[in-house]
This record gives sequence, C-alpha cells and structure tokens, in this order.
Amino acid sequence: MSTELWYALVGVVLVAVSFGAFMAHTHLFRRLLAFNIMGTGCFLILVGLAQHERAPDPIPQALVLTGIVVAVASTALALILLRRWFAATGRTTLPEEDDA
Amino acid sequence: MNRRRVFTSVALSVGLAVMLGGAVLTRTVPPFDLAVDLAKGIPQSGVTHPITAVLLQFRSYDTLLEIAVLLVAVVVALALRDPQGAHSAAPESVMVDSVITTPVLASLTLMLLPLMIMTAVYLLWAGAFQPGGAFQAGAVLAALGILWRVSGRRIGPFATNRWQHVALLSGFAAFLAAATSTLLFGRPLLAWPFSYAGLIIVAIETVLTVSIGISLLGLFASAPEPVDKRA
Amino acid sequence: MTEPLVGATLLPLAIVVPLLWAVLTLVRPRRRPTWLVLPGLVSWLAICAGLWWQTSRHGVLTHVLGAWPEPLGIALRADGLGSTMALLTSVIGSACALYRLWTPMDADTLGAQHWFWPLFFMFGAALNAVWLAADLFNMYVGLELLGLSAVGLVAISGGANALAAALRYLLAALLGSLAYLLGVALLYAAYGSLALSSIAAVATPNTITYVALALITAGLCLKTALFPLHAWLPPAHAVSLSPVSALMSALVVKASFVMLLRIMMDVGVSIVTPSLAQGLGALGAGAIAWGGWQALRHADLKMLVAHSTVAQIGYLFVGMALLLGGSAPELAWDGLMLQLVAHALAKSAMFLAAGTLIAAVGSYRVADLAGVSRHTPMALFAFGLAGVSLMGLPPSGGFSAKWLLLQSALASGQWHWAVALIGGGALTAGYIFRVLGASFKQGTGDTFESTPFGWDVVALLLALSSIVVGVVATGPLAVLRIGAPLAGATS
Amino acid sequence: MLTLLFDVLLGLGLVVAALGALWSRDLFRAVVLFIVFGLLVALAWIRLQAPDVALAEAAIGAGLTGALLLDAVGHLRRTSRTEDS
Repeated sequence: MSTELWYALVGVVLVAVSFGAFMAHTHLFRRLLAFNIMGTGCFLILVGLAQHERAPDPIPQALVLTGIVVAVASTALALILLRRWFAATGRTTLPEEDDA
Repeated sequence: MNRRRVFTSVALSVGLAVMLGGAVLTRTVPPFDLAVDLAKGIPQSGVTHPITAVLLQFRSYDTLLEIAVLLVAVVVALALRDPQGAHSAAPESVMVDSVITTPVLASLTLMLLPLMIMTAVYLLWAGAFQPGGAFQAGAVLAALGILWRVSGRRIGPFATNRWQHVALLSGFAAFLAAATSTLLFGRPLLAWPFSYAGLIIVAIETVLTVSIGISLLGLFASAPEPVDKRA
Repeated sequence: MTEPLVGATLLPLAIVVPLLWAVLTLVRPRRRPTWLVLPGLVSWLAICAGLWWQTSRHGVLTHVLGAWPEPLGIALRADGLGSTMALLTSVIGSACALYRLWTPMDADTLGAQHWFWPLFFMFGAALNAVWLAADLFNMYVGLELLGLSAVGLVAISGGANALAAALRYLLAALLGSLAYLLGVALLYAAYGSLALSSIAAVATPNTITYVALALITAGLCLKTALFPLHAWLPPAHAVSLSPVSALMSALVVKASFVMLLRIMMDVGVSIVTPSLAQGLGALGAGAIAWGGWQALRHADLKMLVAHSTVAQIGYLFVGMALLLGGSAPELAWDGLMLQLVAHALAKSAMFLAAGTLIAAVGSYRVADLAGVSRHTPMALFAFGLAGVSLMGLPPSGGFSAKWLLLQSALASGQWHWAVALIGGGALTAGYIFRVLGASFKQGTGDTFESTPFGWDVVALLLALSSIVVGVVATGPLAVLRIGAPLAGATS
Repeated sequence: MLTLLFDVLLGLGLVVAALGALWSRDLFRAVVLFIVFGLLVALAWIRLQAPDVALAEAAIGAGLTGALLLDAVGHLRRTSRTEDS
C-alpha cells in the first residue's frame, strides 16, 4: 500500500465516522464540527487517491485549497446563524429535533 | 439522544465506509493525466509555482467564484448584525463579555504584530515560485486581527465603517475587473496576455491577500458582539 | 465567423454582469435602490436573451476561459438547455426583483433591504454559472455560491423562524454538496479529468464509477429536495419573502436537478441500469403523492405552495426515469424540458400571487382567505392560472409537459408512470381548488389591505407565460433539443 | 520503516482526534480536539507532498476555523441555561 492510498483510506474512515456523527447529533454545533471533519476526509480522498500510483498532482491540491476556503466561509455563515438562533430562542437544536 | 437514531447513524456510517472503501481500493490508474498538461502549460502561465498557476491561470474562474462565496458569507454576516436589521429586536441581554484581557496576551500580541505581518508578506511573495500565496497570507492577516481583537482591542463596528466596507470589496472587485477587462480586447474572460500575466497575477494576489484577510476577520468580528454596547 | 464569437462572449457576460451589480449594490447600499437595480436587470435580460438567440441560431456555444483548453482549463458551454434556463432565470429574476422594488418598505424590512440586492445579484450569477458550467468542480463552486446566497436570502427574511429555516437549509445544502464533491473526487481519481465531456468519452461501468454516481445522485437529490429528502424545503420556501420563495422554488431546486441530468446523460447513460432509473422514478412518484397530500392538508398558504413544489419535483424525476430507462427518450426529454420551464413560470407566479393574497388578508392561513376574491381578483386570477398549468390542464405549458411525459410512458409500456402523472394532476386540482374555494367564500368583513398594482401585473404576466409556453411549445422545444445528449439530437 | 510507522501513527491519530472531536461530552474539549485534528491533517498534507495545502490547513482549517469555533462555543457555554451534551 502506498502512502497516498493509506491517507485516502484514512479519509474514508473520517468521512464515514463524521457522517455518522452528523446524522446522530442534534446539537447544531456538533453537526458543524462533523461537517468540517467530513470535508477534510473528502479532501484527503481527493488528493490521496489522485496521487496514488501517480506523481504528486498540483490540480487536486489546488482544488482542496479552494475547498478549504469555501468550507471556512460556510462554517462561519453557519456559526453566525447559529448564534443568532441561540440568541433569539436559547436553543442549540432545530425545533423539530428536541430530544428532551 | 435516542437509541434508534444512534443505531441508524452507525448503520449509515458503516454502509458509507464499505461503499467508499470499495471504490478507493478498486481504483485503477486513470486514462488522463492532467499533471502532464499542467507541466506543459506552466511556462506559458507567467508563474512558476504549479499551484499558483492552477489557481490564478488554468482554473482562475473557480477562484473568482470562490472569492464570491467568501463575499456572500461576509454579506450575510453583516446583514445579520446590522443594527437596522430584522433581528434588532432579538434580546441580547444574556450575553456577557468574552474578551480575554490578560496582560500577557496583550503584550504578546504587540510582539507578534510585526512578525505576523512579515510572515504574511513573505507568504504572498513566496507564492510565485514556492508554497504560499494569497490565501495563506490572508489567513495570517486574519489571525493577526483576531488576536488583536481577542486581546481586548476594539477594531470598531464592522458594518458602519465605510472604509472597511470598500477594503472588503476591493479584492473581489479588482479580480472581477481584471477578469472582465480581457473581453474588451476580444479575448476570452481571464485570458491575460502572456507578457502581463505575471504582473497581473502578483497584483491580484496582493489585493486578494488584504481582502481575504479582512473578509475572514469580518466573519469573525461580525459574529454577534459579546456585549452590544449600542443597545 | 465573427458572429458566433460575439455570441460566445455573452456566456461570461451572463455571469460577470450580475456579479458586477452585486458589487455595485454593495458599495452603495441605499434606501431607494430602484435606479441602481433597473439597469442591472435590463442588461442581464438583454445578455440572456441574446445568448438564447445566438444558441438558437448557431447551436452550442463554448467559451474557453483564459484561453486554456479543457481539460486543463475550464470552459463555459451554452447548449439549448443552458441558455434557456439562463433566459428563464433572467426573466423570473427580473419579475421577482420588480415585485421586491414595488414592496412598500417599513421599519421592519428596511434593514434587510440594504443586503437584499447584493445577495440577489450573487444568486443570479450563481444560477447562470451553474447553467453554463461544463466542469465538475466548477459546478461544485457554482452550487456553493448558489446555496450560500440562497441561505442568506432566507436568513434576512427576518425572525427566528427564518433563522431556523436557514440553518436547516444550510445543513442540507452543505451535506448535499459534500456528497457531490466526494463523487467528483472519485471521478477525478478514476478518470484524471474534471471536464464533463472528457469523462463522458471514457466512462466505464466499474465500482468506483458506480459509487461516485451514487454519491453525486444522493447529494444532488438532497439539494433538489427529492422525496424523502425534502424536509428542508417547505419551511425554507414558506418563511422567506415572497419573491425569494418564488426564486427558490422556481429556479434553485432546478440547478441541482439540471446538474444531475447533465451528469446522468453524459457519464451515467451507459452505466445506469434501467432498474436504477426506475428507482429514481419511484421516488419521483412518491414525491408527487406525498407533496400533493401535504399540500391538501396544510393550513398555511405558503406551506401549501411549497409542498406543491415538492410534488412538482417528482415529475422531473419521473421524466428522468423515462429518459434513462424508457424506449421513447425523445418524448421524455421534451416533456422534462417543458416541465422545467412551465413549472418555473407557474410556481414563481403562484408564490408571488400568494404573497399578494397574504398581504391583502394579513394572514397566512388558507381559511382566512374568505372574501379575498372580490378585493384582489387579479392576484387570485394569477394564482388560478398558475394552478391550471400545475394541474396540467390544456392549453398550458404544464399540460404539454405532462402530455409528452404520458406519451413517453405509454410508448415505453411503463404505464405505472401514467398512473402517477394523472393521480398527481388530481391531487394538484384538489389543493388549488381548496385555495380558490376558500377565496370565493363570503368574507366576514372588509378588512383587507390594499396591495401595489405592480405586484398583480408581475404575477399575472408570469402566470400567463406559463400558459402561453404550452401553446407555442414547439419553438422553445426546438432550442431545448440543441446539444441534448440524445441519439437523434441536432447540434 | 520509520516513515511507515509515522504514517500509521498519524492516520490512527487523525481518527482518534476526529472521534474525540465528534463524541467528547464537553463542547470545549471537542473544539480543542478539532484544532489538534487540523494540525495533524497539516502533517498528513506534508506527507502527501502538498505543502501549500498544509499551510492553508494549519492557517485556515485549524487556526481560523478553530478560532471561530472557540469563540462560538465560549458564547454558547456561558449563556446556555442547560448545559447540553
């Protein structure tokens, strides 16, 4: 197994684990953490698998740079909405997803 | 958290792992090799670092839209903290001050200030031929701003300051202008003539660095204020 | 020779011009933005109309960005579908913008006013970027731009409900685009390219391609709000400002659908088995039934219209099933295209009319509409006309669309889809007449608010065009076939 | 051999940090583990010969996102009426 394939597989595990957490959690903040880890796993697959049995490929690396900026923009937007929502209602979950 | 939800999630997670794992392990070497095309294209791109060439030449359109994404996030952030906005009625009395004011942090920030600016400039300059570039440099600038703010210094309310507004926009506006200008000369969008390409890219990266830094900082600073002093 | 070149310049302009207006409206946010916004709308309309005209005359137009040829670079491509959707976007976008400009501003809405226009133009640019994209990763960035600006438009609508709807929508959008990106990552690993056309040429049925297509399909179905992944849509569409609801129901869900359609027809067509196509169609039939049923029983008028969107999305997927797994794909293509166009026009008209009715009555409840027929007959008429198209009564666009799909289903011997199509029409008739019936009841008093005349005009024009498009369907359909990924297609 | 060991340990470390960030009871600890995760990913990018991405990940992925998350969690924690898990 090449280093690249190994990290792609680590990416697979990260995506699967964080997807599970994304579905299991109702706390919006935790779902956001899961989204970020899922994104990172996805990026590892993108670069790792493309470079497996190949020379280092700058194209997926550049795509990941774009992806990281998009992810941080989305995360920031979600956090702002979440903080507003929390300030207005005192909740950290969506209305239909109260466990209590 | 109920049992059924956890069980479903675990099942989904395992299913996804099997699917993805199967796909990753059965992958064969692809028919196209863009890295070869890329190596051929770099001498015509005006820069030597391949990543910069991809981000600001071959796939510069992606980068343009990506800056637009960042701008949208900032606009929404500003919209939701606008004192005249729809949410001004939301009670914020529950919030307390989150500013950490330890003297150590404050003096550390002062010491770090020139160092971080230097780092940002270095990263920007390095981007032309080795790892680095506008995004990393912008992030360092933003980090500087965040440290500045966390250490108790005020940057001022973001939405009201017209000047910051313009700085925020300048990166995207300059990029957009540079992208569109080529159409006037009958060339495709973003097709800069070779002799100017290097210069244009450096200029765009410089403006973008400041703009990205301010945007990222704006996303941080325009989160609802810990204490709404105007209220 | 020069003319197609001029035409091809329209492709980047369709994206750059809205972006420019996003910047302009952001630099100088003002209370009365009319004279800043109108030139933007006019140039946007002109560019998209020109693009449509050029495509109809010269066939598929391609613009190679930065002069870097694919697959190293990115190209913009306007086929019949792309340029028609761009034209439709500019028409519906302008209509919704006019509706917004005619909205009287009070203290509550002024704050949002500053930020509405930059987001609106970003949103328009993002839609055009998706319609004209020919690169898998570029589609991803376009989709994210669209998703975030749409979430922003929902969030600034005001109130805690809007925040909840925006958050729910954002989570769905982020998960959907991440699934899509995972699929793209696998396709890049498998084929070494991101250009849709170059992958289409070499796509082979193997595990990695199947998994990639499954992820892309799942992600894009979530973003299109295909049943049973639709839960985010009704609240987001119902809670927004009416012009935003109209834009989202008419266009946003179609962006991810068109992406899925392109990927399926280019990459998936030789790989997707008929049973998988039937599965997608079954979900579509489920959407028709569930959306129609929910629309019948919701007390809130905008929730009713939003659930109608869930149902109408179902028709798109039934069309896709017939396209991929039927023996009359040409008929299915025509029906599908017409459904895209007719539903966009009818649903935007319906949301705008519903907004007018709600403003007139001062309540969101269907039951409170009693007596409104005499007070705001124009809006109600527009609502009814749009309903005619959604139900699929002749001679509307909705009728022609469903008729073509029906013929395709019967020609393929898959008449179970015919049951879904006709049953869906009956459900639609049910909820439309529920609204009309409530409106024609005797009112208790004359406590209606007056609404701007311009609102009625905009909604009525959109509703009329959703009817007219059925009468003159052959013209648009000929353009929509340009560059269509069908065996007998002209290009 | 040593790099192989490093890769294996780093991969496991990534998964463990991710699990911690996803499932730890305390939100604050979850965010700290997320930042640790980001820094470990930066190492993985270096192993994948992607120094640009490593820089961006450390600065944006771990640094900036981390700061955003920490700020938000501090806000949520202080004002949360019922500490939720």
